[in-house]
Parts: sequence; C-alpha cells; structure tokens
Amino acid sequence: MMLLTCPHCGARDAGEFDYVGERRDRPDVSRATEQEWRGYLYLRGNRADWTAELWHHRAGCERFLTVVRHLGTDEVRG
Amino acid sequence: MRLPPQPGEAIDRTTAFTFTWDGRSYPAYAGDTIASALAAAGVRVFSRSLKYHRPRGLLTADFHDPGCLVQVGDEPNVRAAHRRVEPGMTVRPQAVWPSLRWDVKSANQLVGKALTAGFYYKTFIKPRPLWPAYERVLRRFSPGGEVPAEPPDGRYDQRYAHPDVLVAGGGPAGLAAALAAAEAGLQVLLVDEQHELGGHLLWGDDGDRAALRDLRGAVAAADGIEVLTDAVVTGRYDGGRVVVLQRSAPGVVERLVKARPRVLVAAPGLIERPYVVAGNDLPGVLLSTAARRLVNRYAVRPGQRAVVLTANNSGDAAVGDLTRAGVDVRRVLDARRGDDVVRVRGRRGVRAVECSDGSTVACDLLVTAVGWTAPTSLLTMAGGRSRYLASAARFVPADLPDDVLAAGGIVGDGSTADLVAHGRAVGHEAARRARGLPPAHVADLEPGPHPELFHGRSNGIVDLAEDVSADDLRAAVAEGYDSIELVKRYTTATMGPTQGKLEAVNTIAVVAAATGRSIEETGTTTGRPPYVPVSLGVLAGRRYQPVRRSPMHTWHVEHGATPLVAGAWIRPDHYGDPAGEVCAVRQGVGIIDVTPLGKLALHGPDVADLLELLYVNRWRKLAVGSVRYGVMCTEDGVVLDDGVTGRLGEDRYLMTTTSSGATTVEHWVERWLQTERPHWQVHLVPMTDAYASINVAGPRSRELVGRLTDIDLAPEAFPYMRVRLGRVAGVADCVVWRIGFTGELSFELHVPAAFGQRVWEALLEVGADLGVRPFGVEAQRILRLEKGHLIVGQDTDGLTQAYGAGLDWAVKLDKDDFVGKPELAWQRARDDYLVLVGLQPVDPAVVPPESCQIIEDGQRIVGRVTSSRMSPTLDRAVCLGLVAARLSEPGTTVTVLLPDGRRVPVLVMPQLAHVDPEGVRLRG
Amino acid sequence: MTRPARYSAYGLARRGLTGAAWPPAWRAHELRPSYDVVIVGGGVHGLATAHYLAAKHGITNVALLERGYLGGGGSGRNTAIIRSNYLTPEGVRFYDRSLTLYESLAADLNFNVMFSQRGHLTLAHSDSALRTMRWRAEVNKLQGVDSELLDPAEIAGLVPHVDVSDQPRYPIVGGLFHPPGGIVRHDAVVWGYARAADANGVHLHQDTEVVGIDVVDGRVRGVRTNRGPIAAPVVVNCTAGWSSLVCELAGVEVPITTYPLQAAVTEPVRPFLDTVVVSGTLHVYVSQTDRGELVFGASVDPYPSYSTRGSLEFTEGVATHVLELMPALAKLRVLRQWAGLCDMTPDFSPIMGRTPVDGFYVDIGWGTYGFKAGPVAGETMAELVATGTTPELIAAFDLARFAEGRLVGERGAAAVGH
Amino acid sequence: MAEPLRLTDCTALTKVLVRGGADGALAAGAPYGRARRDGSLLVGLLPDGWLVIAPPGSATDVVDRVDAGRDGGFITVVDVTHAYTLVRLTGAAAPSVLEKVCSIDVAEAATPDGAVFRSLLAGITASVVRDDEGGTRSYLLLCDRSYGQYLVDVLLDAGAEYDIGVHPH
Ligand SMILES: Cc1cc2nc3c(=O)[nH]c(=O)nc-3n(C[C@H](O)[C@H](O)[C@H](O)COP(=O)(O)OP(=O)(O)OC[C@H]3O[C@@H](n4cnc5c(N)ncnc54)[C@H](O)[C@@H]3O)c2cc1C
Ligand SMILES: NC(=O)c1ccc[n+]([C@@H]2O[C@H](COP(=O)([O-])OP(=O)(O)OC[C@H]3O[C@@H](n4cnc5c(N)ncnc54)[C@H](O)[C@@H]3O)[C@@H](O)[C@H]2O)c1
Ligand SMILES: Cc1cc2nc3c(=O)[nH]c(=O)nc-3n(C[C@H](O)[C@H](O)[C@H](O)COP(=O)(O)O)c2cc1C
Ligand SMILES: [Zn+2]
Repeated sequence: MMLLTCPHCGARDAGEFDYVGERRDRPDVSRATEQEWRGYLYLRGNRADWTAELWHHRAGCERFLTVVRHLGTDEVRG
Repeated sequence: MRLPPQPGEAIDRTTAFTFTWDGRSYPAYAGDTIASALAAAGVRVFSRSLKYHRPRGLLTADFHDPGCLVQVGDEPNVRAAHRRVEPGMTVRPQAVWPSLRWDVKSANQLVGKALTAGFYYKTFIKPRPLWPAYERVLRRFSPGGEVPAEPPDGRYDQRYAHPDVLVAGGGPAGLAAALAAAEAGLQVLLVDEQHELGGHLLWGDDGDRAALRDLRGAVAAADGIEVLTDAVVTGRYDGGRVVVLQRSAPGVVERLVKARPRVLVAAPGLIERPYVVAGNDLPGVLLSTAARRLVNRYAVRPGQRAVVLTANNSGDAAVGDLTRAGVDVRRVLDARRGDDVVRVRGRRGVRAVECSDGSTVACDLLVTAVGWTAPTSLLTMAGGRSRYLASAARFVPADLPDDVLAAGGIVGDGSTADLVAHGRAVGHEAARRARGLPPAHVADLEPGPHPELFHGRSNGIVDLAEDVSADDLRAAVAEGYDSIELVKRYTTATMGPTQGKLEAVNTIAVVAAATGRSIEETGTTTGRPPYVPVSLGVLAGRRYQPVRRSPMHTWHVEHGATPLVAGAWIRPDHYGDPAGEVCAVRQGVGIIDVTPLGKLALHGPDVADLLELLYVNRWRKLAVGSVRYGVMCTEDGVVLDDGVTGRLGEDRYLMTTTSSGATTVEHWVERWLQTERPHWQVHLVPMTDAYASINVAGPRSRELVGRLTDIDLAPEAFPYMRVRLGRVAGVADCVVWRIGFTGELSFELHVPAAFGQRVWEALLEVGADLGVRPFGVEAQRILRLEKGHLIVGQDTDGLTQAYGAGLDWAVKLDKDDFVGKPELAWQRARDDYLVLVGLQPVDPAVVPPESCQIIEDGQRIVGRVTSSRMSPTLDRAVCLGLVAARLSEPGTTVTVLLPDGRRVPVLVMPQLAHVDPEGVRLRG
Repeated sequence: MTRPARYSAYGLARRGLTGAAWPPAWRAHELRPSYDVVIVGGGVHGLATAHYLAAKHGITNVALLERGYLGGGGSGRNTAIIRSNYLTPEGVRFYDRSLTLYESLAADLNFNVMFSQRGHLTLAHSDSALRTMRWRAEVNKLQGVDSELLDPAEIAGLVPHVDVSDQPRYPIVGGLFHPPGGIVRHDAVVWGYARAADANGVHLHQDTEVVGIDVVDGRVRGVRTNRGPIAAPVVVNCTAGWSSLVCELAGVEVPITTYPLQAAVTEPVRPFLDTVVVSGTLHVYVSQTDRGELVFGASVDPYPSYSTRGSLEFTEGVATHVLELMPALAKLRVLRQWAGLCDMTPDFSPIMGRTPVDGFYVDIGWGTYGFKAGPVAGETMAELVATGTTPELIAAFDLARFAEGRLVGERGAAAVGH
Repeated sequence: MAEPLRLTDCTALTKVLVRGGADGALAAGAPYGRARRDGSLLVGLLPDGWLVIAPPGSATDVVDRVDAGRDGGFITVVDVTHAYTLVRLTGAAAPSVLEKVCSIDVAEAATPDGAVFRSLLAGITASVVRDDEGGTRSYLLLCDRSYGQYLVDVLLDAGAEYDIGVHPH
C-alpha cells in the first residue's frame, strides 16, 4: 500500500486514511437541475492522470485533506 | 554417499540422529537438509513430475529445487533441499499412488504425446454430462501435499522494522555493502535466505572460505548490523515496504518482518539455469552449483561417474570438486568450444549421456553449467525494469528507483575481490542516499561474456515443476498463442512453485526461436510477489481482530448472556428468554446495555446550523433541555442514520446515532465541518466510549430510576423528549434522556463509563422488588418492532430514500438547504418507490421470516418483509415491510411468499406501530 | 471460410501419434480501412459480442481491437466465479441466462472451458447477513434459480475444513448455497470465443490500441488506433477498467470509478475443497482449482487507481480471514498475487446499451462480477447492435438510469460477491 | 539485566480534551506531535487538540485552569477521562513490543522522549506518548475505552517473550 504524506503527520501508510472521493463542488441546491445534481452524485473524472482527491486521516490527525495523486502511477504530489 | 569431512561443511558430525522418509528410517547429521541426508543415504528419487509422473530428484539442491517438494508432518510442499532435517521428522513424498517407486499415474508417460499444451481444452468436451466425472479424475492428478484437518501447532509473528539500509543477500557483495553502510554509521538489516551468511563462498574453495571468514568477522564486529539468516526478502511493495520472511525465528514458527528501509540494496547473486535437452529431468542431472553444494557443504558424493557440460568457471570448479570427491568425471564437455549434450538417457535416473561428437558416455550424473539468471523479478516488482544482455546471456536490472540499488552478481561478474569492492561502493552510496543526498552513480560491475545456451537440439523439459517441454511451447506458438503472456497461460510454463526463477529465460528463448523474434522483443512475463511462497500463517501473524466491549461486558458474560457479534462490538443478545425479557419491559421494568449507541458531543455557536444541514428535519427551535428525533440522509436522499439529539446547554448538544452507524456519522459530521463549512464554529468530540449507556424501560422505570437519582422525574418536571443532567446511584455527571425506542416509558442513562457497572448493578439491586430484568438486543428488537420503530439498514436498504422509509413527517422541504434535499424533493413528486408499512399476517400464528418476498400475480415481487417477530405482547405475528406505494393503503391485503412455498395473506396496517400506536405508554 | 480443426480426444491422440500440429486457434490480419462493427477490448465481453454478432446475426465484417494480448484485462486475471444468485429479479434473470450459456459453452465453442459446477457457498456471520441471504434465496427461487439457506451443521458437512464453532471472532451463523454456481477456466473462455469468432471471419487485432474516436454530428464515424484509423458506423466499448477513458474519447461521460481488485493463489495441495466459499463479512472468498491451488479474492482496494501492483495488506487480510474460516490452512503458502482493474458503478450493476453518441455502444461497468456475464452480455449486445432493439434482459442497465435516478438495487449482494 | 517490562493501567488519570485555539498558548507549549510536562502532562494530540493528563479526580481543576487561560478564541474543553483507556508500557523492551503492533518508527532518532503520535496499533487507532521514566523507556498508550481490554490483551501477548508483567497503577 502506498504512503501518503500528511501535512500534519508526515508520511504514513495509506491504511491510516480513508479515501473519500474526487474533490468536487456541491451545486447550488436552490438551482441545481436533475442533470447537474446527478452529475454531482455519480459522475467522476476517473482519469489515469493527476487528480485532486479528498482523504481523511482517520487514524492520525483526523483532518480531511486534499491529495493530488496520479491515478496511473499512484504518485502523490507534495 | 557421505564423504569424509570437508573443510567447509555445514553438518555437525557430532550430532547424529534419524528421521523417516517414505516410512523408512534414515540417518542424518545436524545441519543436513532433508535432501542432503537422503542423498547421502543414496536416495535419488524425491518426487514424481506433474503431468507424466516421471521420477524426479535433486537439480539445484537449494530452496528453488523443483524436484524435491515433500510433506513434512502436517506441512505440505516443504522444500527438502532447504529445510533442515530434525530428529524424528516424518517426511513423505507427495501426490504419488500407491508409492513413489510404483506410481500408477506414470502411465501418463505412455500417452505423453497427447498431453501436449492445452490438451485439457481439446478433450472431455462431449458428452457434457460426463464432464463432472472427468473433472474428478483430473483433480486426482493435481500435485502438492496435503493440508491437515486440524489447525497446526505453533504461532506466527510479525514485526515492523525501520533500518536505514536493508541488504537482501549475504554473499560477498551483500556483506560488503552492509559493512560499508554500517561504517557510515547507519542501521543495517542484512538478510540472507541460506542458513548461514556467505552466499556462494560457502561452497567455494579455500580462498573463498578465507575471504568469507574475514567478511563474517567484520560483520560480527560491526556496530549497527542486524543479521537475519534463513530469512528471505519476499517483495518490495509500494511505499518502499520491504517484506522479509524469517523462517527460523526463536519461539515462533515463522516471522514476517515488515521493513521500511530508506534504501534497499539487492545483492541476491545469480541463479543457475538448467539446460533444456531430452532427459534433462532425470534424477542425476545436476546444476554445477548443486554439485558443489552437495560436495562442499554436505559432504555428499552425488554420483559415481559423471559427465560435465560447462560453459563457465562454475562448471570448471565443479569438475575439480567432483574429482576431489572421488567421482569419476568421465567426460568434460566444454560448451565454449562447441561441445554439447544431445540427450540424456535413462529411466529411473541418468544412465548415459549422448554427446555432440556422437559418443555415448555411460554415467549416473550429468552436471551442467550453462548460464545464470539474475533474479531481477525482485526488482521489477519494486518498479524497476530488466534488460536483456546478449553478451552475458542474461537479463540485468535497469532503471531502478532511487531508493533501490543492486550489488554483486545480479549486476555483473568478477572475482571475490571485485564483488566485495562493488558491494562496498554500493553500500557507501546506499548510505549517502539514506542520508538524503542526491543519487550518485556507482561504477557498474560488468557482466562477463557468456555463450547463449538455453536449449539443445532435442526436446527437453523447460519448466520442470509444470512439466512443460520445449515442444509444448512451440506447439502453443504454432496454435496462435504466440506472445510470451499467452504461451505462459496456455502451457502454464513459469506458473509453478519456482515462478520462473529457473525456467523463465529458457521459456523466453524457446518462444523467441519459435516466433523468429529476439529475446528482447519477446520480453518477460510480469514478476509478482511474493519472491518465494509465504505461508498464510505468517501473513496473518498474530491475527489481530479488534473487539469492542462495554464496561458491563464482564457482567453480561457472568450472567449467562448469549453473545451477539455486532460489528466490532460484542453485545448480549439475550439472557436465555427474550420473550420473557419483552414481557418484563412491557409489564414492569427492564434494563439494557446500549453503550454502543454513537454519542457525539457538539459544542459551539453554530451547532444548530449544522443540525439543520445534516438532518432532514428542523432544529433551530430546540430548547435547552429538549431532545428530538432526527433523520440523516446522504446526498442521494437515501436514509443514512437516525437518532436523537439533545440540547444540553446554550452551545452544547449531544447527538446519538445508531450503534452500527456511529463511526460513519462521526466522520460524516467532521467532513461537512472541515470541507464544506470550515467557517462554522463547531467542535465535535466523540463520546461513545465516555459513557456507559443503559436504557431503563417499562411502566415502572420512573419508579426504579427515581430511587437512584436526585433528578425530578415527575412527568411535569421531566416530560417525554427531554434531557436532564444529574447524579444516578451516586455517580455525578450523568445524562438522562426521556425517550422511548421500546415504546415504553423509559429513561436512557449515560453514565461516566468507569461507573457503568456500578449503576447497572445498583439498578438491578434496588429494582428487585419491581421485577427488574436485564434484557438483550433481541428483546429490544421485538419491543421496537411492536412499536413500529424502524432500524436503518434493516427496514431500509441502500436505495431507500426518506419518503420510502415513511419519514414524510420529518422531511422539511421548506428548509433552504439540507443534505439530500434535491433528491427528496424529486422523490416526493413520484410514486415509483417502495414504502415502509406495518404488516400483520392474517393468521396470527404465521411469522414470515425476515426478507420474505411480497408478491403479486403469482411471482412478481412487489415488496418484502423487513422485520418480523412473534409479539409476546399481542400474541401474534407483527411485521414491518417495504411495499409498492400503490399497495401501501391501510387495509390492503398483500401476499407473502414463505420459504416453504406457502403464500399467506398479510394485512397492511394503518401505521407502523402495532402496540400503543397513540404513544400513551411512552408519554405516561 | 476455413472451419477450424475440431478438438477431440481422438484428434489429440491422432496428432500425438503423427506429430501433426494443430492449426492456429486464430490468425493475425492486416487492418482493413473500414469495418461494419469495431469492438474495443479483447476480454470476454468483446470476444463474446464478436462471436455472437457473427454466429447468430451473420455480421462478420467485424474488428476486435485489443491493446495488449487477448484476455490481458480482467478476463485473464479474474477468479472465475460463476453464479446467478443475485439480489434483484432483473439481475437474477440476466445472470441466469449467462449461467445457462456457460453450461453449453464447451460444446458450443468446441473448446473445453472446464466449467465446474461445484456449488457456491456464501457464509453469514451476522443476522443481517443472513437476512440478505434469505432475501437472495427467495428472489432466486422466484426466478427458478437453485439457492437455499444452510445452517452451520450443513455447512460443516459440505466443507469440513470450515470452523463452524463459536470460537472464531465472527462465528458462522448460516450460509447461502447455490449448487449450480462454480468456477470456470477463465482463459479457456477467452480463447474459446476468440477461436470461434476467428473461424466466422472476425478479425482479432492484438497490440492495437484505440487512441481516438471520431464523432461527427453526434454519430460515431470510426476510431483511430496506434496502427492507423478505421472507419466504422458502430463502435462497441468493452474495455472494463479502462472504459471511462474510452468513453471520454467519444465525449461520453459515465459514472465509473476504476478500482484495483486483487487475487492470489497458493501452492497446490491435494483436493480438499469442493465448493466455492465466500464470506461477505470477512471480505474474502476461496476456491480450489483443478490444479490444486487455492484461489483467493477479496473486495476492491480501498482507493481507486489504474495501478495493478498489488499490496501486502491484501495478502495479509486474505490470510487472516481465510484462517478465521479454515484455521487448518496455516501452513499453506501463497505463491503469487496480482491485480486487475474494475470499473465500478454506483449501483453495482453494469451499463449496457446506447449512449448519447449514435452508433457508440457501451458494455461496461462490470466491476468485480463481469466475467460470469460474458456470454449473456455478448449475446444481448450482439442482438442490440444487429437489430437496433434493446433486449428486455438488459433494459434495466441503460446509461440513462443515473441521470433519471433509477438505480438498480444490487448494492446489497454484489459488494463482495463476484 | 535490563529494566523489566511493565504494563500499568493508568485509565483512572484525569484526561481533559481541549479543542481549538491552534495558535494559542497550548500550541506553544506542546505543538502537535509533542508532549510537555509541568505537573500535568500536556499532549499535542491533534493539530487543534490537546489532552491534559493529570492526577485522578482533578478534572474540574484542569477545566477551570484551561478556561481561565482562554484568550477569546473558540475553544472547547471537555472532560474525556472516561472515554479512553490509558496504559503505560515501561522497560527497555518496550520499543520491541511496539514494533510488533505499530508501523511507526520508535527508534530514538525518530520518536525521542516527548514525541507523540497517533496511528494504528494492532488494527485500532491509538495515541502514543513517549514519556520516559527516570531514564527508562516508557510509553503512554491511549485508545478508545471500548478497545481497552483488547489493547491490553494484545500488549500482553506481544510482550510475553519479554516477560511482561502487569502492574496496578
Ligand atoms: C482479481 C479479479 C477477480 C475477479 N473475479 C471475478 C469473478 O470471480 N467472477 C466474475 O464474474 N467476475 C470477476 N471479476 C471481474 C471480471 O474480471 C471482469 O468484469 C470481466 O473480466 C470484464 O471483462 P471485459 O471483457 O469487459 O473486460 P477485460 O477483460 O478487462 O477486457 C478489456 C480489454 O480492453 C483492452 N483495452 C483497454 N483500453 C483499450 C484501448 N484503448 N484500445 C484497445 N483495447 C483496450 C484491455 O487491454 C483489456 O484487455 C474479477 C476481476 C478481477 C480483477
Ligand atoms: N564460482 C561459482 O561457483 C559462483 C557461484 C555463484 C556465484 N558466483 C559469482 O558470484 C557472484 C555473486 O556474488 P554475490 O555476492 O552477488 O551473491 P552470492 O550468490 O554469493 O550471494 C547471494 C546470497 O543472496 C541470497 N539471496 C538471494 N535472494 C535472496 C532474497 N530474496 N532474500 C534474501 N537472500 C537472498 C542467496 O541465498 C545467497 O546466499 C556472481 O557474479 C557469480 O558470477 C560464482
Ligand atoms: C484463476 C487463476 C489462477 C491462477 N493460477 C496461477 C498459478 O497457479 N500460478 C501462477 O503463477 N499464476 C497463476 N495465476 C496468475 C497469473 O500468473 C497472472 O498473475 C495473472 O493472470 C495476472 O497477470 P500478470 O501477473 O501478468 O499481470 C492465476 C490467475 C488466475 C486468474
Ligand atoms: Zn495526519
């Protein structure tokens, strides 16, 4: 399992973290169409490329962190 | 035959003992491997081959030897040429019937030609009904040892390690690398697969042994080197994790060391390659390193009369060793001069060798030294590559990550002094890199020239473990399976216990020749962990399985509770009589341990905003001292959790969640706070474990709790859905809610955890005259079902949105925003979903098992029973169920299909509650 | 068209004696500039689609493009569990058709795919697991699928090595037994379809990667590959783990996240395990192949990725959980571990059918369970392409369901089921 | 003979959690990942959370003291004494025991006296405070109370080969 570098705790086993999902913006609830809202719910970039993700350092500092990771290589950008 | 004492021998002749092989007793010395002891006693056949059941003997005489996998006691597939023999050990051959000597399955040799690549796929196709019978026969031909019926004795262990440098391989290069890194002041973990440090020097000549003595002395004297022998690096995984399997660790069967070195130095040396030629699998065909090991380490004379095929100095040295051991070396074929072996003759073992000059030499031993394979898979699984070097006839490592270095034979060739020098240089560089310095180049050890010798002119076995011949590979290519990956999968070459260490390069060479491509173009298959097989036992280690227990756990155990595994928690399911427990609650009073309920303290001025956002219902007007039931949904409107939340002070709330949802909700709240509303002033403090939680339920609960608390429990002073703080049984800082999951008047006590058992026992003691009884989760399930309270995840599923759960009354679509609002707004406009309703079978004695389907027109599914019990209170079956919205009108009769096939009518009730729908009891 | 030599024991013996070689199972071809149908992806789905297009609908001017070698994706690295005991009626019907096709596949393809119907047993360690199993059993029975609940004693009878005592951390409380389920020789399925498709004139192009898809006015016109462009009015995307990338080439957004799924095999041991054993709670499953190895699998990795390296945590987890079920296996050794990619959808059900781009079809979202669906997916996709009408069996799996909020309810049973 | 290995239950010690005020006095005293002793033990447990460990029964005092030190920022002070099991592992072999259950480097260079980390211990989340006693290696281990018995069992099992002994507080 890869190492993730937490800005608070340093390099830790990915097993200490929960993957939450790709970072995405919540549409404005008062205006969102079904199409937009379901896009927010279900569609993902899923590119084999650099992707901004939300992770939770569950067994560490308990912070939710943005991690930029290459989904092709699992490299993490510092 | 055992030779007189050899200068470098591994055996201790002062400790002799016996063990059994195939039912007979054999002598051995301490230090012998199973195979060396047997070879010394003249045993030549150790196993039968996979497909043709041909006799097989020693080939490499080390861990990787494909011909000597044996059963030791209850352990299958033991590597007999590596495992040290122990007094009294019981060793058996594997997968032979009736015996190793007369194996019936060797009849396969007769149809050998038909058992070519992929023969399975071409036969047994018809008639179809016979296939299961064919399959049973096929399975009987599978190889391997036996797993025992009972768990084996002994424990396995694991540990983490953080050396600066980990050196894999303790030959001259690895020893020197370790020394150089340690001299630089670093912590080094030096790991070698053999039982002693030294690599190939162990079976070398006097000069080798002298060099080894010096190196071992220096290692022993050095600060900062931890040595693990009989330990093997099984892989380097992501994140730089290097895994070491320690086979002999004191006190345990095996240990897995999970190291994260700053730098890995791979110094595993080279693996000698067999030669592919007819008869190359006969007992008596040995690699040169094997012959040297047997003679020099185990004082075993491997045969009487030998032919040696040599293309390098290892073969040359073997000639010397054999001669010294009294073997009659009848012929030395020098491949560098074009000499070759045409075929090996014999049935149970080598009888003669046909040479390329047309002569046939009678002998019982053929020793070959035709080339080396660098164990690059160890590095390619770490993200490196390998590159084919035709001049050296082997693959070499390429493009290693910065934190991996290779040293010694895996890189190139040289004298012992060259290997040591290279090891030192690499060790020095490893130390620099471990200190964080930028990588510098280490002068390469050049691989020496070597002829490309892979297969001869006759058809031999390429993969000895899988019994795949060169012709099989060629046939696969001819049938269109022409890439190396397809050849592998079609023939299973390289898929056996050696995983390509011996056979991969020969496989590639045969395929390259058959396709007309070069070895480089043909490429390798993917190397994957583990480098050598690793037991399930050691992978599981101490088998940690976390358990959560409430402060009253011991009490429950002592009082006969039947345990219920509820996720991480162990809870009392019941104390012997769940129906009786229900009656106690309905008629008197009962207490239940509800400690696993999630409890989250929420503090700060913006908590009300948070609750408005995360719950579908309204919170802003919740007064201090009040509690309210709330429902949370995810953004798709699906019910996530429910619970009550109370306002304990101006800016102070306590949220409860379901037991199974506690962690999810805690993270869910944190996530919204940290990522979507970071400006809100709310602190969440998890308090689940801070309190022992006890629900006191039943008409006499007020009386019972009243005896133990100074809180005024009078209905006017402490009405339904309120919270009070105070003392219970002398314990300060208790939180008391008046709520009613069971449908009865009830008080939920949250007691500082250390005092949980004290309060629990006090309740039972002072309530004895009220008939107080403990009740378990089962009684609670019945009680809440009678009351029609849903359980998220049981009465809802992964698609149940709030309206489907019958929570219309809670959803406030007029709020500006809350999580899941858009979906719920859309759901309300539809009617194509299932709705949760109360159900009662028309026949009160029929209790449909949970998950029974509700059907229409014979078999169309229109819902299902989600909860179902015999109600001790009503003395009839009561249920909850999800039904199509159009069937949810009270009074509708639906049909439930029972597992036994009966179809029973069931009535849709006007409300979810079966008992006290008006709520008189809990408000009382 | 040349018919392939028939495979049989007689042929094997004859060629064994005469030394005559078998003809190639499939051939290499030049790329044509255009085909009637281009199928992207040489796994079981692409190959079965190609086969049924040719064999059932006579559409043979078909190219199947595979970036690497045939079966190099999920089809070559899956643990080959075949079953139909799903949770929803639409799921059960669909997978049951596939199972039926598997039963006659060896004969239909004249290629022994070694379908071993040894039974599929899912263990329950909690009431809620048992409840879901009963749900499945009841739905299955209504669809005519053999599926029944077992108690621990019956489980011990079926699989003697399983510990049914109350000793384990998660004691076994029951199980769901599905006799027609089992395992198949996965590569053989791939090769059998490839051989049959080739015989009917389909061009199988290995080492051919689709790098672009041409769409004009909302219609697909063809694909671009590393070997040159191909014009085609119909393109079918069967690329599983990579499917969202291929969809993106056509400008189609799909609700897919790609996760690695790992597996491992042990060294072989003598036959002792006859059924496939799955534990949802412990996230592990195990079967013994005809070669004697145990094959292990688990749930997908905890985070998405296109990397297939595999982790130590996986083998550790599998070992811990397998020993929880069968403590006697402690000395058995893991020989190799690997990983494949799974295209997970939000409702654990596939996405099959049309897309907003005319002529661009998808057969994706197969997640961790798509191998068993290969035959039926091929059959229905071929029918859709050939007739233009969506077969009833796959109507529920359309792409539009996500935008319209009509998710399929397989979440409950498919999560660790395979 | 090295210091024998001892496991002591310290759960009864007062534990007060302070959340917020990451730029306040507490942060200066014990930044995240560090602990400091001045009568009580101040532990930098989270980037914005501190645990004050003090003698049993002193929760009110500690809460008052922290409240008095408020500088106007948004701070929450909660008595979490009962929420956690706290044990102390003391002895030269303590690092060897931790190495069996935890992937964090417990060597002197990586985690010196006063270091604090939160990680997985035998599969559960726990906090570790290196708090040497009179020159002997010693660690305070803190986990959710419901996992307390499990953690103790794990430590006794892992420590068996070092003759671990259980000591009352
Ligand atoms: C470890 C593991 C265990 C599994 N176990 C089971 C199981 O027990 N039972 C079960 O039913 N399912 C199982 N599955 C799932 C199953 O393997 C897949 O769902 C199924 O194989 C998908 O088949 P496919 O033909 O759609 O895709 P694949 O077999 O993945 O084929 C897709 C092909 O597309 C090719 N490709 C990708 N991009 C391009 C491009 N741009 N151009 C050309 N070609 C391209 C790839 O190289 C690949 O060969 C498992 C999966 C894994 C990884
Ligand atoms: N003349 C000979 O007989 C002979 C024999 C072998 C090697 N050589 C030469 O010696 C050179 C090799 O010297 P060296 O020092 O590099 O290697 P070495 O072969 O002397 O020692 C390598 C050691 O690494 C161990 N090892 C291999 N894989 C391992 C793993 N995964 N984990 C732990 N240990 C592992 C082996 O058991 C061996 O003890 C080569 O260049 C070769 O030409 C000569
Ligand atoms: C059901 C099944 C059984 C397998 N059995 C073996 C085996 O016995 N030996 C082996 O080396 N690999 C075995 N493999 C794994 C393959 O060698 C290979 O790792 C897998 O197909 C993935 O390919 P890759 O490793 O080349 O990426 C098996 C794979 C599957 C799917
Ligand atoms: Zn962190």
